[in-house]
Amino acid sequence: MTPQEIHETLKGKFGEAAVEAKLDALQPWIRIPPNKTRTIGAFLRDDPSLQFDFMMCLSGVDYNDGNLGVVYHLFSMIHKHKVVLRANCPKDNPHVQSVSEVWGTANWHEREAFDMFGIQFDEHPDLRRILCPDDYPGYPLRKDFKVPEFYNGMKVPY
Amino acid sequence: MGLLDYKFENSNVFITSLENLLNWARLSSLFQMQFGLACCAIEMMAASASNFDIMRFGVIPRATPRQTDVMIVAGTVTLKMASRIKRLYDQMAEPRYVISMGSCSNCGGPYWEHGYHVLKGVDRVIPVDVYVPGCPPRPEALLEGIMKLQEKVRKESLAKKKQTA
Amino acid sequence: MLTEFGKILIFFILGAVFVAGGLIASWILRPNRPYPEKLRPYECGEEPVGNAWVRFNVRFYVIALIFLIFDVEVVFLFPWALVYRELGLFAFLEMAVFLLILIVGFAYVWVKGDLDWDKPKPVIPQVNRPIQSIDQPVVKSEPVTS
Amino acid sequence: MIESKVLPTDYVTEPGRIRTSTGKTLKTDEMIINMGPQHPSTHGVLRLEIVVDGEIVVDVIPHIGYLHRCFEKHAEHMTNYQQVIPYADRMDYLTSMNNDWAYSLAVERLLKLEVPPRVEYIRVIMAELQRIASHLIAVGTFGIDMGAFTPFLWCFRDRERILDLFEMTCGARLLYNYIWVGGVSHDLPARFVEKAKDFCRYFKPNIVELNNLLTFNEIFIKRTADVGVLPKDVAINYACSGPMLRGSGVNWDLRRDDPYSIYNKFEWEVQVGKGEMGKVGDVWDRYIVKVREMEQSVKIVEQALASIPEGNVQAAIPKRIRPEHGEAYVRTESARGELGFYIISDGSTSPYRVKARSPAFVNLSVLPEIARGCMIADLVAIVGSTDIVLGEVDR
Repeated sequence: MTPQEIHETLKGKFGEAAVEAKLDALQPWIRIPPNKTRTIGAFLRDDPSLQFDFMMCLSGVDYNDGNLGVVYHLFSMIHKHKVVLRANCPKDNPHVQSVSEVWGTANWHEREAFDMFGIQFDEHPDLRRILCPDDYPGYPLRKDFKVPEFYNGMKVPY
Repeated sequence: MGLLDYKFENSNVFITSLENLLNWARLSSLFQMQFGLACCAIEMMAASASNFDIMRFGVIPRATPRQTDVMIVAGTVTLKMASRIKRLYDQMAEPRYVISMGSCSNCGGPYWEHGYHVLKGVDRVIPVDVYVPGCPPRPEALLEGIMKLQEKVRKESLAKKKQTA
Repeated sequence: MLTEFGKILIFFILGAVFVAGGLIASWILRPNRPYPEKLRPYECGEEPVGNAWVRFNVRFYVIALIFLIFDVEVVFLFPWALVYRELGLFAFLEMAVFLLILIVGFAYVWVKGDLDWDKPKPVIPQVNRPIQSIDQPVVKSEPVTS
Repeated sequence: MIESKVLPTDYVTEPGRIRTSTGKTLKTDEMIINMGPQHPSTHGVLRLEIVVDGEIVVDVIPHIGYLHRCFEKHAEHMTNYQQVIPYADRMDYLTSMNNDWAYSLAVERLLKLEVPPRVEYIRVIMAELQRIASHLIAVGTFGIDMGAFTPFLWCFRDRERILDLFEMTCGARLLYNYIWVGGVSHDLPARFVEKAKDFCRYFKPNIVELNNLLTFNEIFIKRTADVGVLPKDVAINYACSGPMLRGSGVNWDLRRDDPYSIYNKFEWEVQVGKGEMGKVGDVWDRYIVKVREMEQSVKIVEQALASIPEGNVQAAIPKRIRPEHGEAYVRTESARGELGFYIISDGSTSPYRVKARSPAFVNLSVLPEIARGCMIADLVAIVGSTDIVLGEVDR
């Protein structure tokens, strides 16, 4: 199914406002509300005509205009079609619903997005930092991140 | 028979000094701690494989720090790993040596500028004896590093170290 | 004049001296610089978790007891084997009865299951998904095997 | 069978009960063992916090991040798209050719750029040789995990031949910076094709020799069959890819099913685990898929060497690449699985955001699922078969 049809089915299911899309881009994407990602994800995975059972990639992005984004790249092993979803959330209170019940791989991807950007994933089984140490100051991949001068007594900058 | 009357052409095992004997024993059996961090670990594995055989120098990988003499820090030392390396170094038995292999552990390597999680050089955490340059250094460079360490061990003295000013 | 037991005594003394000498010599010669971090238990570079005084599973003690019984049995066999030729058939029957009793004990232990050790019990994961699977119709993945 | 718990569970004897890092308190006779950052069989600095009941693994909590080298932060600070390639090299240091190719492909997709045909052939040859070298390390170290030291020496002896080929073309043994955006850094040296053919002829009988030595060895089979079974739908739900997915019987290979470059010009088959020695998806299946993939890669290299065209090796690209505003996610089949790069460009010469979807990171996330209830020695086999490289897991 082309992204256009996927967008239609989503609009039919979740209503017009919830799902707006930019279809002329190199890889068209669909914006979804951050507090409904799990319901939309479960629908995308279990709907017989869509069956997005393979989550290729979940990446956090800092759009540097006051909000953070989570980009989902989904793929269906059966129908062999792809879709890109985006969920934006404000930078000061970034909350996105976790999709780790729908796709098992989202567990670690979300922990990494939390570790790098500080995006809180609600209902995530164990949201801990995955790459940086637990007591590392700040979220490194944010655009306004300042490298700490010292960490545990070790000088960080060269 | 006058055995001690300048009968030997050159010094041999009978009239060597205790220091030479001990140093020779130590430098020809430097047990290496078996752990690699990053790309340099692959070159260290290639060095211990059949083509560059590091075991000719008596460097045998041992799993626990209790039975090792030399710790080859092969790869990037990150801040999370630095405390572990310090602990591993502490748990090694004296006399112990450290070879810092690769520019990542020498000075942070390609991650020196933006590496917010990279320790810029392992010598900020543990004392290093030999630095092996390269990214990753060739197995021959690691072998030369080990030979440099062996020369250093050969010159060690058992007498009390003179307190440098 | 040295009796047989005198030789054994010298043997023990030499053994003790040899071992103690080795230990004391190395204790005198080797460098000894202990400090707290070095004496901490080694746990792959991590902070040691929990204490080592963990209560072991019961099967280790049961196996030790079983070993004790059959070890003592073997100890009785050795002198018997030495003098077996002089004693003839009587010794053979005597020992057969003794072994038979122990074999009954062994069978009891075997049947009760104290000898079979820890078997892995792999738990094959499953996905809770109404419809799925790539090219066959809806097929649940294999049931959990023991 | 002796029940492992003699006392009722809530009867607590010791004062302080130990808690795992995820907050679960242990039953009285369970212990936490750290297969920590420094461990011979964790293939790098991976820490596995294992909750153990006697010999049986009750739960595994992987801790990664000990080799987090801030690849994505570096990619954002580079002033030119080409400068990110040496960092992409060091991400998965066993398959640097595939990493460079994946990154260059993503940038070329953003630029909507076509590379000359000779470059496509060179890239396929280099990537397949790199896949053989990476699988040789995976098989060699897996042999050591199982206690067999000879396969390690044989595999590294063959791998040195491949490294000589790479050294001839790019001067480096391990991290090449050879595949650039828009082509390759420079053309193949004069006698490369002939030497590569020699290698293919030399390498084929070695795989048979390796099989006789390790693959059908009775002890090896007993250690790896029916261990760490990963069913098909769990593999898909956890987005495993590469030999991990194919070992579970899913006939899926990006080179054929999501085609990029010129793989459709060569005929080769995708190797799938069929459960010959035990259940489908066990450790032996993942191992045998890697070994058979090496044979297929040799076949591809031979066909590519036979029909490599002449031509220049650099597409006409400006010195400072400036793709227009947009984003692209491109995925390729690296030795460990689906390696994808999601690049957002804001029109300037340095990338705005580069997210590397690394296969080892995803394959490792399924480890707690498949390692529950196995013995500690089996856990070593399972970690060895997932074939993780920590540079790629931690990025």
